[in-house]
Amino acid sequence: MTYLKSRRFIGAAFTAITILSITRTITGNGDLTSTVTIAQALVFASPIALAGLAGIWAERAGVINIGLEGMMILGTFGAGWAGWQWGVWAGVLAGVAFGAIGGLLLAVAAVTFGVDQIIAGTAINLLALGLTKFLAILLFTDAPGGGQAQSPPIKGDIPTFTLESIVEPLTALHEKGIFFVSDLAGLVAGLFYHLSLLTIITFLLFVMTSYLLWKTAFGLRLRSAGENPWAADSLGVKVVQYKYAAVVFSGMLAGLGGAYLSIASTIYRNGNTAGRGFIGLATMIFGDWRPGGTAAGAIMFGYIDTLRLIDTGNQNVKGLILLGAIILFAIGGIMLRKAKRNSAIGFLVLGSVMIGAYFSATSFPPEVAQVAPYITTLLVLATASQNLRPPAADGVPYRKGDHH
Amino acid sequence: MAQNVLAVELAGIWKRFPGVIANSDINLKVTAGTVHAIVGENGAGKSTLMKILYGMQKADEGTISINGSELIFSSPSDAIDAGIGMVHQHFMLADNFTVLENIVLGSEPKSGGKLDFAKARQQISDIAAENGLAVDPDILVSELGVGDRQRIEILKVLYRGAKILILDEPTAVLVPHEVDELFNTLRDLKKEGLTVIFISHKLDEVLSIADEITVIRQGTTVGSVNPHTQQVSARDLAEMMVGNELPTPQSVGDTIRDEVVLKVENLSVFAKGGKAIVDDISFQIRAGEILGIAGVEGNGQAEILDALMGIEAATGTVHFKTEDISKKSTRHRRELGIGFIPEDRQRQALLMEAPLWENRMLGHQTREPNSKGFLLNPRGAKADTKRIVKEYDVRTPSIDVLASALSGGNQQKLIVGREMSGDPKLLIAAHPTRGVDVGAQAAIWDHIRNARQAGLAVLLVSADLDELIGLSDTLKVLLRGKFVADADPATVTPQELGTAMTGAGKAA
Amino acid sequence: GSSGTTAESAAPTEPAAAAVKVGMAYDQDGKGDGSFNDAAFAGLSKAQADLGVEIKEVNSGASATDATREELLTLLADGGYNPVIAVGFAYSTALAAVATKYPDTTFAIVDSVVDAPNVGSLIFAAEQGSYLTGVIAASASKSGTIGFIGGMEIDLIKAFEAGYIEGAQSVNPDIKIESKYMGAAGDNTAWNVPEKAKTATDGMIANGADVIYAAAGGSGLGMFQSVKAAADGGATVWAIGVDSDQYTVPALAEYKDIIVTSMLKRVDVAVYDVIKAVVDGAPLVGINNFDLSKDGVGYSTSNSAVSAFTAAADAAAEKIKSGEVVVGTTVK
Amino acid sequence: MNLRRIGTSLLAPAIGLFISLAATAVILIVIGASVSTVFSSMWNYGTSPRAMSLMLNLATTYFLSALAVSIGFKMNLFNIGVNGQYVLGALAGAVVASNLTLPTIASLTITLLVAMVVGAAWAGIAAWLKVARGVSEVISTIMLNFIAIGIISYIIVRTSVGTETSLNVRGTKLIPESGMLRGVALLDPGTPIYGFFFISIVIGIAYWFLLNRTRFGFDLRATGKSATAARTSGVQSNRMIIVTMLLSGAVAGLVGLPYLLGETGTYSLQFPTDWGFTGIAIALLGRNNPLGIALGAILWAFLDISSGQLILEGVPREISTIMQGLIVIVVVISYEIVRRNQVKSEQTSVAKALTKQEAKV
Ligand SMILES: Nc1ncnc2c1ncn2[C@@H]1O[C@H](COP(=O)(O)OP(=O)(O)OP(=O)(O)O)[C@@H](O)[C@H]1O
Ligand SMILES: Nc1ncnc2c1ncn2[C@@H]1O[C@H](COP(=O)(O)OP(=O)(O)OP(=O)(O)O)[C@@H](O)[C@H]1O
Ligand SMILES: [Mg+2]
Ligand SMILES: [Mg+2]
Repeated sequence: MTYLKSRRFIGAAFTAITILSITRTITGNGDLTSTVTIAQALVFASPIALAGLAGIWAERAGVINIGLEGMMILGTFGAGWAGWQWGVWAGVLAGVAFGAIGGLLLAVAAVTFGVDQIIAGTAINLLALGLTKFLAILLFTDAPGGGQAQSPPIKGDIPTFTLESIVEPLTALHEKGIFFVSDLAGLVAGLFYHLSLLTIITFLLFVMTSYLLWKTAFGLRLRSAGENPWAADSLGVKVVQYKYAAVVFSGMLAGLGGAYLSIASTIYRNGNTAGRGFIGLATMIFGDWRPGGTAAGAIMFGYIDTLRLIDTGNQNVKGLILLGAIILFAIGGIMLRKAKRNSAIGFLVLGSVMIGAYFSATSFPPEVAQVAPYITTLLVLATASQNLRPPAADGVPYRKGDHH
Repeated sequence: MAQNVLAVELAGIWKRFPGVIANSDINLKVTAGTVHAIVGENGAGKSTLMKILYGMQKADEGTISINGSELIFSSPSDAIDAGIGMVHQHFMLADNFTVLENIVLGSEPKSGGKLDFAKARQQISDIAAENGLAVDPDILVSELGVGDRQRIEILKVLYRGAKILILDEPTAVLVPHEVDELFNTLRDLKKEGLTVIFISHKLDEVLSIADEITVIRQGTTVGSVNPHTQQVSARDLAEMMVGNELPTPQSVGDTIRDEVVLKVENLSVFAKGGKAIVDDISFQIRAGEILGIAGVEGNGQAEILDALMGIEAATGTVHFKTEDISKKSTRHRRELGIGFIPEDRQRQALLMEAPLWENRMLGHQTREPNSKGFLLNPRGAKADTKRIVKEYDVRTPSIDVLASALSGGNQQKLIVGREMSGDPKLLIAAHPTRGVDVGAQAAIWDHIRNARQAGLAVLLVSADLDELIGLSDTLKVLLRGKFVADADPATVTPQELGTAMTGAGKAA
Repeated sequence: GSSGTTAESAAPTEPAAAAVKVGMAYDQDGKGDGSFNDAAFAGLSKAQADLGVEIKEVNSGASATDATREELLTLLADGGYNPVIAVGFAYSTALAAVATKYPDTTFAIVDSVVDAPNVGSLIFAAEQGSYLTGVIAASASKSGTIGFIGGMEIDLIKAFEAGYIEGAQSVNPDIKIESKYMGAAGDNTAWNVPEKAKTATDGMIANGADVIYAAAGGSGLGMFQSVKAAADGGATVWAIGVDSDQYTVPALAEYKDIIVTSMLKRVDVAVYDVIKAVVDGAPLVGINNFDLSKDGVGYSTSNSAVSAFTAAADAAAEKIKSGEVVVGTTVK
Repeated sequence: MNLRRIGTSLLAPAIGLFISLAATAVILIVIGASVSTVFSSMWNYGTSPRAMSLMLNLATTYFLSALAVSIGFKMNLFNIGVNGQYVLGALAGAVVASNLTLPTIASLTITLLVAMVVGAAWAGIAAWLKVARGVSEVISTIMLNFIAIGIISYIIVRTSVGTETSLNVRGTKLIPESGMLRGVALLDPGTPIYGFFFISIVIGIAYWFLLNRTRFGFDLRATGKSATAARTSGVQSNRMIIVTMLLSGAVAGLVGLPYLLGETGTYSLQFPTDWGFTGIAIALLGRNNPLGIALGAILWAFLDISSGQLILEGVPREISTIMQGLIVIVVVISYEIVRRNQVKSEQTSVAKALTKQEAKV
């Protein structure tokens, strides 16, 4: 099993790097696989990944968490406020604690009172937005360096690490532009360049989640609350407690994601989650409610965002277009082999359109890159939705003693 | 083990739900090392009582004693700790979990915080081997059939070391050889000293396996019999259950006309994996004819009905009169005059949170008196609902109450009344009198018989063999998606039919 | 009538001026952005201190409409506030409507033109100021590559970019200028994403840029962070601030060393002037173009590091004032 | 019976309102403001003719948005995408209207149709993804919102559609006065009530009629109450999903029009882009019932409008956002509690009535 899994993983990674490398070679755009790009993509990916992970926790226990955005907002605020008062680590803790309050609220509404979960989540989003703006005005308006809409700077820094011994030679190798080798070098170097301790924590949380949820009794029970809470209840599992634990922890993770954002910007600002809670939710679905896939989805968002922002002369967007085209062709090819003609034609046509666009335009407006992750998400879901397997009782209100 | 030790003693159990008393003063004594059956009508309160014994629900009054000591259960874990295990009427399995995960859930073997999969696998295969319950622990439950699922449920209980086993209608979904296997297992368990409490509606089964039988009627225990020492028949038990003599469904006279109303050729329905659930069957029904399908539940009855209604995809052809309706929508089929009483009334036939008169429209929303053209006609629907309530004796204070407020039997009466409205040409009915009390049952039979007289064709699926034999003009036996025998309702006995349903022999 | 816990206060020392009540309306979430809105507030505070006027600040809130902005201005005018100052071009339609209804009140609007006899339109030749920072950037750059970080990609900000580019090219025609906006027009998050501005600046620095100018509201912070990180890493890089003299902004104190200068858009001066004019009884109405000649725009010299480039910048300023150079507002 | 039902359905919002008012009072006390002054000045201001006119105008927008959301809710479809649908609809309406020189009626009809078609088409993508590809509409509509924002900025910034309508304001060309629907000054001479206010009343009635008096409405409600029962009754669920989403999108397409045609005459980059979320909240408050939605929209608009007065009192206007959030969360919880009790009490009363019946027999 694990052997198969690791082989599949290596295969997927190999394919991904090859496709990136082909694109990089054709476009001659080193940014696509450079150390800096990858390092930055991780920074952008982390808050989204944390939101996605938060989604996994709640939904694996059967509670849809559309309130992630609100919990993240609470997290950004908590981090900004406590970080300004007592330093960056207090900010992290406060972000987590504020997120937990959001989670608790969702648990009360959805688990205890059985309110429709999407409705409860929406209400939390509203409440979080109003509350943080209000508190910002109260607490930050007269603070030096703060304002009605932003906190004063967070004190202190999260340590970051650069493994010079790896980064330097690999970055040099990257600059040589050798097919595959240089790209791999850039990717690996990016993982050890300006790596924030919070990113490492994020990574560890993913590992911990995989382990806890899939390898321990605790995880089995928690997931049973999302698959068949009635069965779990009949075996003495305290379903409500597990749901509470999962949703509150979900809020903590979302809050941490928010804290990450505030800390990355050194301040809290109204609206600086910019919809990342929703994007996290999308990556969770994209990743089939599993940590690995969710992380991949988050990295995609981070990667595209990075390329857009470090772009010079709009060439990265062009690269992305070609990358997208190659991926579409690859999927189309797989579909053809699986004899899914209609889907295959769809992908090949789309791929051709993008190739056409690539060769006919010298540059693309930044809006293209701005919407690219969302379109990609839609495409992935359109391709894979039938194979995705949400927890069977996800979103179903559970009341002790009731049966379905 | 001494025969007189009481494994379970329930005394003076009361349980009230809003509007209904599920258990009233129940007293039950189960001797250790026996198979003790509990029988009673639908809704008599059997499952409720078992849930109380298993700690899933709390009794309002009464005491529970296990092996002589009085205990209070506030959750299933308490009951599990007391050595009680329960296999529920509806399977309690997580489909996306493996067999192993389902079995160990809640009592996982651990090594240092980690779930010890190796140990679990070992324990499960040991128990499985001991009891002849072969399963692959690493397969997903979603890939398993009902027989396997049942085995897993029993394994779950044994895995927890239960000494008292509650089985709530375990045989309802099993095919006969699976029933035999189950009974063999139960006998083995009994030999090992386990106590089994067994609920079933199949009285002959009960008589064959039980050492003692308790009858529950309307929430209270009305008596116990010992089939080893007392001479009791299934019919005797049934009469104890309902409290008076059973009415007999009997269709008199031949009303069959020449006109073929429904003609089905080579109908097949396939499961997701490609397995045929309904396997190439053909039949026809004429006007004025009632065709009964006998069979153990889960042999494809529900799928045939859904396919005929266009709810489930199927291959083969279906003709209504002369029209080929194989590709037609459900709505079209209904508009042709096909009435449908589905198996699962609450999920398929009712809007539980809508008033009765809106439920009157359901499935008939395109026709008079419920609508004119594109507009609804609430006044017409209300008037007609009142008619149904009167004619079918639906017990309700008003037609404005929500369907969920009615008892199951009354819900069923409303559905039957609705589906018999508007002069249907064909009625496709599953268990039309399930959960209906004796008086109403007779009334429903009368309605069906009268319509038959007027030329209604009926496809009848029922678990009640007397009903099936009594009403049908023609009988077919369904086993694993195929018709395996025909029976003549004039001569066949329920025993013979029952045997044929198991595939053991040909019916007369 | 109002009582409560507000920032309003009348200076008791100058009873004569106590009659003047200034209403100030910010857009969206209001002040605290460390640049534009805060500059307006600085002018207001100065007026409060120097002229003893009573002040009242309001903000339009998220998803404001012309109707709600109009109502806000109406409430101020109704409450006897005079002048009423609207900060931001989003108020233009609303202000036009209110100004006709209150002909006896003096209004002012920042960054837009409203044609009414009782409105002072305060517009700024940001392109001229940016031209000067472009001159400084090109002079300071050793690599021949400089950068520009914009907030939302709208015409107002594009004028900053245009002036910056022209100024830089006037020094070095071959200079390479990288520009990046944090969000498309309409994407309101563009002003609130310092972490993205940081990345964009990182990218520019990686591509050799050694002077970066940001006109990006709250996102500009990220530019300072990136430049600071690069400077800490040993590179010689400079940041150019915007609107206020960001070298002196307390919230940015930790970055002051790398802020060589800031393009000054003297909203504070304009606001003060408007208030003073009302206090003096000669309201400032009509179009007031705060350009170089009026010192409405300029660059800051509080960081002594800029002294090496002031000669070039001042020369350029003279050319603009004399009309020898006309700075465009659109990027060519 | 029915009176009781109405009573109980008013109970939940009443509880919600009360609790959130109480919580707000606590917050006010904490920040040291006078509770009675704040509430009374909110009330006094909110009931002035000018504020009421503004309130009705804003409520018109909210009403349409909530209606669009609730069409989906009625059959358990969560159209989170009203934002994207209305901005695109309003932009298309603005472009078309600004290029028309027709009599008002003709111009308005075309503008409305275009906005509805565009809104419906955008929602249609989500519908197709759900029906054909099994993609949850919750997630697809969220993605489509982000994409819509990108499209709008592209069109306004980079195509000839966008012009500078006044200094620094970029938007579509101004709509000629013949294409506008300004409204009438009913309450306050200076503040006309949008013409769209009256149109939305008609739409509300049409919505009620469609849902409660037509076969289509019955199918839709039946699907929402029980998808399996609806299917057995002959409702084609995929078709219902598509039609419902298109309908929801069409109404969503109208959301921006009251403001566009009553006020701005241009779709500019200042056009608010989050009325869809407001609509979700109001649909929840109004229990998907047009009358309830109308009341919810007015309440919401009241809080929005009177928050302007609040800042003059020195209280941050965001207190009204907090009140809105509190009201929503408390109301949905109390709706659930009330609903449960209602079902239980109905069952009990049926049982009681039956026992009595039997006793008589
Ligand atoms: N949770 C509940 N709430 C309200 N009423 C309930 C509940 N559970 C059971 N009932 C009612 O209590 C009565 C007894 O139900 P129970 O399930 O025990 O019957 P049963 O004898 O097991 O019937 P069957 O043979 O159909 O399984 C029924 O009227 C049932 O509707
Ligand atoms: N799961 C449940 N939750 C809540 N109420 C239930 C539940 N199941 C049944 N009931 C209620 O219990 C009551 C009895 O239902 P049941 O279906 O057992 O009727 P019944 O005893 O079969 O009636 P009849 O005499 O018509 O056959 C009804 O009021 C029903 O609404
Ligand atoms: Mg039962
Ligand atoms: Mg019953």
